[in-house]
Amino acid sequence: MTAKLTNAQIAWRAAQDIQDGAYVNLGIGFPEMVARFQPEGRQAVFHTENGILGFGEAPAPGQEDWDLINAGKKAVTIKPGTAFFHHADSFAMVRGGHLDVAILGAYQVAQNGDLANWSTGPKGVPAVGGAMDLVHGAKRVAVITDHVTKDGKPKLVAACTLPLTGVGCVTRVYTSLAVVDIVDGCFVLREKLAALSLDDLQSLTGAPLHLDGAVADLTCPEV
Amino acid sequence: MTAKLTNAQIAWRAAQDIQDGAYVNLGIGFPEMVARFQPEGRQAVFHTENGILGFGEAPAPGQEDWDLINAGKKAVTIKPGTAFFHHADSFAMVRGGHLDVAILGAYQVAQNGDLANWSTGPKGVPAVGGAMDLVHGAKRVAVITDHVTKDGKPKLVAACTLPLTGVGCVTRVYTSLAVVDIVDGCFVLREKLAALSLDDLQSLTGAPLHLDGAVADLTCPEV
Amino acid sequence: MDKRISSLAAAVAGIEDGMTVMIGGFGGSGAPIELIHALIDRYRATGSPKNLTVINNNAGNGHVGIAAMIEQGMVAKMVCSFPRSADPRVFTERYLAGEIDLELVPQGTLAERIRAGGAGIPAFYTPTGFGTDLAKGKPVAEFDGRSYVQERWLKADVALIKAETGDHLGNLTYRMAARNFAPIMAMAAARTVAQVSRAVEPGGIDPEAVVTPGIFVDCIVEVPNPAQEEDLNRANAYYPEVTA
Amino acid sequence: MDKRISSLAAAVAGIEDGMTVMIGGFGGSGAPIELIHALIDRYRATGSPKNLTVINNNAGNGHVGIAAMIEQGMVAKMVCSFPRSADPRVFTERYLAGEIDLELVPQGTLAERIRAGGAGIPAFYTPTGFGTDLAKGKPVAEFDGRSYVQERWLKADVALIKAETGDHLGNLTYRMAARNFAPIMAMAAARTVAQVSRAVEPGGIDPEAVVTPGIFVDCIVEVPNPAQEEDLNRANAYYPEVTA
Repeated sequence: MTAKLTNAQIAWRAAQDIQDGAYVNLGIGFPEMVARFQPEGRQAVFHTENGILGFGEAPAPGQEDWDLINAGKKAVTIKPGTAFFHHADSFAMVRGGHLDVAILGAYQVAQNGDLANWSTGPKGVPAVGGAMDLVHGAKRVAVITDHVTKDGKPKLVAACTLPLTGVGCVTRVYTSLAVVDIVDGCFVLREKLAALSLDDLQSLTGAPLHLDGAVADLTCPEV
Repeated sequence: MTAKLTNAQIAWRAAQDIQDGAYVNLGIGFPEMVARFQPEGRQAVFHTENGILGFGEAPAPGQEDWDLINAGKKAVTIKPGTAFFHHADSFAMVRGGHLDVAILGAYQVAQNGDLANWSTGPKGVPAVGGAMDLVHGAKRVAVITDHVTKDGKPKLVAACTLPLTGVGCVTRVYTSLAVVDIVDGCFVLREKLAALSLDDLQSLTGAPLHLDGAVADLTCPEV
Repeated sequence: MDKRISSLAAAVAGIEDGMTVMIGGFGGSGAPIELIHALIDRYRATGSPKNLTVINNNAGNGHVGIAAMIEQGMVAKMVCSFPRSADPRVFTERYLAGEIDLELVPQGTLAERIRAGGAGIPAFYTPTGFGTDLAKGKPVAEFDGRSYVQERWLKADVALIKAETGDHLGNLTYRMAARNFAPIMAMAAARTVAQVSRAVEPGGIDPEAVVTPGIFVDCIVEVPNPAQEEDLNRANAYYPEVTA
Repeated sequence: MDKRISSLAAAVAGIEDGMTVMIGGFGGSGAPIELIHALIDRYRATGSPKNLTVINNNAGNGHVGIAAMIEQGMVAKMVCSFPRSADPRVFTERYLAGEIDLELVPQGTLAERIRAGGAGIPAFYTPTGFGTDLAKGKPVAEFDGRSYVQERWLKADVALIKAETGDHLGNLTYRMAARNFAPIMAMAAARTVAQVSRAVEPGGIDPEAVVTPGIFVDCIVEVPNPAQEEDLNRANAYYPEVTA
């Protein structure tokens, strides 16, 4: 199989679509990596559910202030223009449609835009956090994910089998193999790795990939 | 007819029931006068709908700052401990049951606690302000009013005929002749001017005055 | 990112006929007089914007600010809680003549509807107004034995607000009770324009003291020493000025 | 009026068996560790309070704070959005053993339900959770062609929160992201107890910078240099201390 993109490269690709001045929420874990790859000359304003807008990078080890953390409980820093606010105001920003984009991880994304990213089933302790709010709040909800699960099963599916985070909310998926939009209940392929045939990509995808004009090569630098 | 209380005396009487540290909203106009008569040693914290808690008295003429006004658009002052907040937070205080008492004027109060104080009917321009919120928010809603209208009709009535401000919300009425509680859909007389007979008071009241124990003399200093 | 706009005219350029405009202020405190007057200037020069729906606690006072907008004939409808003032003649006459619509909303419900619009809450229940004429026709429901009225969110195309300090990212502070409706209107409008008495670099506002985070603000225009509506009315001002 | 209380023990004295307690904090930031530990002290001395319902974003971390309350057996139910942490063993084991109930609420819905409790809004509609397992059994409604879930307010008997500065009237400021749920919990509880790192005279807080006005606060207790939960957990702390 063709060499797939690394997580850093997927994050890099997602970062290219974030405009200067955009208000952005990055899901905890892998999506946080997107912040590293803002294109030269563009500066997004990052929002975290726990009440900070416009925070900066992680501090140097040993310099953490544990009152200054992101939603993943990792230490961040302030920058000129940072603002603090309480949780209801924070989710007013989310639910009220004020974020330009939210970038989240996924267990499954369905061709109708349904997202499953909070529960792998009834075992263990369920935990949802702010994901269900983000998917219905941000103007654009994008997913970054490996194209398939660890055991090779499609993560882009005809219909989610895992518990839903939100209904019909995802509009673009950045995977390790492709960039796929969700339009009118269909997966529309926008970019794929050049070395990967459409047939091979389709075989790794759980629902039909539609074409709408040319499919660009998905190219990422070594990052 | 017996000399009735002046407006200032009615306000004085209402002020005697406000505890130290109580959070109080005074309706615009006549009720604002209550603030003048806080008993020695007690200090209420006054709330105004437009976003100030713990404001002080009117400034000296010429010293007004028109960004520092009360709901009646009159200039006030700040004191140590004043806080400013926006309108949604201000009415969260009101609707959320955080005020200890609201003291309002009235056109009519019914024996079931219904209040009419915002509209005298379909003529002219209707204006409601914050009264409808206050009557359903404060822990205790009291009315101060002349006992009868200018043309001698009862303001304490069996049922309001004017448009309602709120349903079943008033629990005490301080009038120019008496102090009347509203209990289980009845007017219960607590105090009356000593020189006024119960029969005379009843004749000026639009619904039965019930007795529940002794009726005290309503006495007020010259203020 | 720099949200500064250099002229009042440019700041109000996006407001078109038929739009819904939230305007900050409680009486005169917080009224963005310069923004309103810039909008009047545009209307007088171009005939637009007109047929506006204006959301404000009041309905203007005297002959400046919102009263002047109404006097010019730019306003088709007011949504407010208290359309009375020291000198309410401009609104009163047009209202009684049937030339302007009024949606009267209890003040706390007005504030909560605006906040709901900004917070993505399409409807909520409030005890306010239950059993009164202002709740007529609205759905009611009982919770825990008490009756409530269902109210809908309010949103606007544009909000015009006045703030004290604003940084280039749109973070705002206010001055005393001039804060009133501005923070929630900033949340509820598709586009929020703030006139600020002082524009500062990012970092010029303590992150703890920001009242309106920049995400709710689209542009700021600096207006040092803004007019106070109350002072204008005490001086019997008219906008535009009446010439002899 | 002076809302200061001199001891942590007195500050938590009013919390009784079966009560609902909101506890501020997001992870460790804003966790009122000293108030929580004072409550644990009381439970160990008297056997009360127990069977508590605790509302917090999380469900404890390590063996201090809320985790220690759970470990002591004081908590019958958690209402939270994210009962996971670096070391969630205390909650996890009890939950999987069926010894503690969990009401899982999306984080923004949790915040809005608490704010609604404080603002006198018994129910509201949100898009969050529509079509998911967490909305099962809840009323749904359509507004303007979109589907929403009806959610109810959350209130508490007591809120325990951590603030930075508090004056004698109960006005509060916070420290950075330690603010999180504290301001809305202060609104939603019948009694709000705030530990403050610094108590000041009225006038010691700029009226523009007050985040929680005193009307929402019943008592403050000064705790200079409060413990940071994250630091305790990095030091593998237990409460009460494990003696050799």
